[in-house]
Amino acid sequence: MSADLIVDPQIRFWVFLPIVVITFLVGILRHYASILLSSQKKVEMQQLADSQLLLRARALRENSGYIPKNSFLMRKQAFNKEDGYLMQKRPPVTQNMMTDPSMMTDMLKGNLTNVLPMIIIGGWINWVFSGFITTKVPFPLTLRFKPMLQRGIELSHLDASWVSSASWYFLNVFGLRSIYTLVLGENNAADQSRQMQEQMQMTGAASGMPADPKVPFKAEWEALEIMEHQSKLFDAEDVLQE
Amino acid sequence: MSSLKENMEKLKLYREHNIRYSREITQVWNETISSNIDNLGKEKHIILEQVCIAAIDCYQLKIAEKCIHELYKEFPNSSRIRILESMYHEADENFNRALQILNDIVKKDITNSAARKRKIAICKALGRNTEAIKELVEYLKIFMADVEAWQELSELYISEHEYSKAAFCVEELILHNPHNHLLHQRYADIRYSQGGMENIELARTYYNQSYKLNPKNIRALYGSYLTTTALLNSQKVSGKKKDAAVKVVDWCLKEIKKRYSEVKVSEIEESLSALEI
Amino acid sequence: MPATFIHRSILTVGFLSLFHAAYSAAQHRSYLRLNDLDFTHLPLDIFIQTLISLFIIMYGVLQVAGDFKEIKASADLEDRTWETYRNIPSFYTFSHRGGKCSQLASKSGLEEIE
Amino acid sequence: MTNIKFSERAYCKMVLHAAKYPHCSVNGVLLAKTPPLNNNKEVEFVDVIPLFHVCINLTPMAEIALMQIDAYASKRGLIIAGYYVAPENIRDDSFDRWYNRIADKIAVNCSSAYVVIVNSTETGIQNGRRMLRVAQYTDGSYRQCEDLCISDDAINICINGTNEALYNKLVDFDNHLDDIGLDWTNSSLNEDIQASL
Repeated sequence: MSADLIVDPQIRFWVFLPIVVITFLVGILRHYASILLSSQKKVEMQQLADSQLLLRARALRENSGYIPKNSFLMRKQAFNKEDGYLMQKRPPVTQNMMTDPSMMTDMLKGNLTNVLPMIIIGGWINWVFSGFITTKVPFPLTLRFKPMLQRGIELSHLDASWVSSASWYFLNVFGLRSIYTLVLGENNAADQSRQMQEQMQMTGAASGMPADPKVPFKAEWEALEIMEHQSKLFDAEDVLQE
Repeated sequence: MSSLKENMEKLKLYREHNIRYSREITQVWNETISSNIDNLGKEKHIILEQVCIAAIDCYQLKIAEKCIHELYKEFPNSSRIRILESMYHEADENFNRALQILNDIVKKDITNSAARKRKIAICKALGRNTEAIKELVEYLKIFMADVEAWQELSELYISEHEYSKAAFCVEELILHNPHNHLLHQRYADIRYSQGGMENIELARTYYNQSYKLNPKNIRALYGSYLTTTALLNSQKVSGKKKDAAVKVVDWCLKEIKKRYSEVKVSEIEESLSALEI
Repeated sequence: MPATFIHRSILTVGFLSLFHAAYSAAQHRSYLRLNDLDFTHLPLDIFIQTLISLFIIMYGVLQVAGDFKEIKASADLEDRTWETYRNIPSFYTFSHRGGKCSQLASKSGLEEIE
Repeated sequence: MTNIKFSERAYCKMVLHAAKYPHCSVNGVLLAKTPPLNNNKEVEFVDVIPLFHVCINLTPMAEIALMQIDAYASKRGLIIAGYYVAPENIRDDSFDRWYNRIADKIAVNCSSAYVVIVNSTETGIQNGRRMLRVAQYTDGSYRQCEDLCISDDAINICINGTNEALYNKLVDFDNHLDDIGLDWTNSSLNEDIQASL
């Protein structure tokens, strides 16, 4: 061990801890800023219907064993026939980002809350706390980790397990995420009074829907098409007598 | 007089178990909650909503008005509270006003499913069940995965004696929730009500499924008994199958009797003898 | 079963004992280092203490953590009845026997029978 | 015209059943003394058995219930002679709409089955009204009966019963099927009613 490098205890108070505190507080601030700026996403009717349709198709595919065969075939027909639910023709959805002003503002807001603080705070920390060794990871590391852990310090003979101040900041940015969920609650942005503000509940995951439903529809259609009905019900006679 | 905390616990229990104990809820409100609205903490809004619905249900419109007022103070633009307001008018038989509010909400946000559901409920309240069914079918064309709506539609069909359509709805529910013994039992009930040997066979399978999922479900046990006896009485059953069926019937009866002997209600127990043929 | 005070204290004792064992182990290591001895194995008493405290903690956690959930998927549904399952607040209607129209209907429909 | 009499027990249990589940359709059967045929001028319903409130239009559990009730009734010299229903929506109170297979079956057993519509609104109970409409069901058509005989005691018990939440004591067949420890013959409630006479 070449660990006879003694770090000035002042660094702990003036560099190590301040970086932790700053990143944490900035994270909290960013959370509230994003709540303030976020706009209610309008869900298109068609999109909602599509996502619900997919949910239903998936339920049919997964649990078809629990309904009688005729009922399954009837449903399969309804989904997969020539003009069935999954084969409907609809005008292609072209969502041009540049023409839709709401998309633009959304993007701007995303940048404003995520990327911008990262750059500004990162730059500022680099400027104020540059060149310090802050801590050491308690295990040996290979030289390849040097650029990751020792950003801002160009010493080729320094052991790779030492962490520089700039790298410590980045470690914090990524490592504090679980602390945020602990402090701000699960699913961060949503708390109870907010739910009240909105409507009862949105059934189905409409938000994660791609703009063009054709691809998942096609996949679902194929999956249903090759499906065989296989009953998962217990056999009537022997169920009761064990 | 019980403490506020106990009462909040009670309301929470009602909420979690989803029971329509409207009279009890309003009683709790009168006892403690009404004078402690600001001490409810985090649960305040949800309790106010719960009490509001219960009060509307009991036709205690004064309480409902107060709750809506409190909620409006904090969320002046919430569609969820607008819906509460429409329910208030509904209970007051002011259906036009209620419909107007709901139409407004839908116009503003066409994806608002809660408002659409309320409109269907109004149809039902007016006694126009066929119209409600039609609306509900339209609704389900868009919100295909809405389990509540399928459930409601099945009940409406049953009340109109359209069993095969009701069965379709319950099948849909089973697809979304295949491990629920209640649904399997309901499906069997519907098939049995439909009549016909084929349906009774089907009902039998589903009663057994339901019993398998939850051996505590006495209805499923009775159902197995009933369907198997029906099977026995039909002419088309071959000898071998018949023997098996006799065995099942005996087993069911034994099991039912065992259950009853565990709870010891003599008067009912003696009536059980009617089941033996 | 609710976690009682006794179970909590068992858990605490277990943790304290485990920490004590860990501390003893560290002490042992530093003692070896100071005397320039090679590390071969932990002393038996520390080893036993670690094991015992592990079991105590396991017992305590099991008691404090609360009831187990059934492994079957349908277990939660077993105690549900139609009573609660069919109860859908979004489809409540209020024109029932407790509502307002009851007053109107009873006036028109029933007085003639009396 | 037939004169129809309801005993206190029968009337109270019917009304309490309707009051226990104000938002559901509920149904049940009426038990009468055995020879209602000899004397066509008078029928007395001495007891009722509350059946369902969850879903009244499904038959399997009704069949089970009727089998057991039949055994219970015949032991006591009673016969299932009528069917009552309290509709969910107070406006639907026509007899045709609440036609039910149970009523049909009763008609097979007993030449003249009665169908009772209970419209027991809460305010109605408080005002002490009688809230029944009775019809005789013969050959697929209904004849409304006007001659009802209900004692004042019965009405008073109902008023007190709704005030004291007596309906929580009432057990119908659905409750019984949810928990078979509950007694659908309601013997303890019967005693309560008897005691308050």
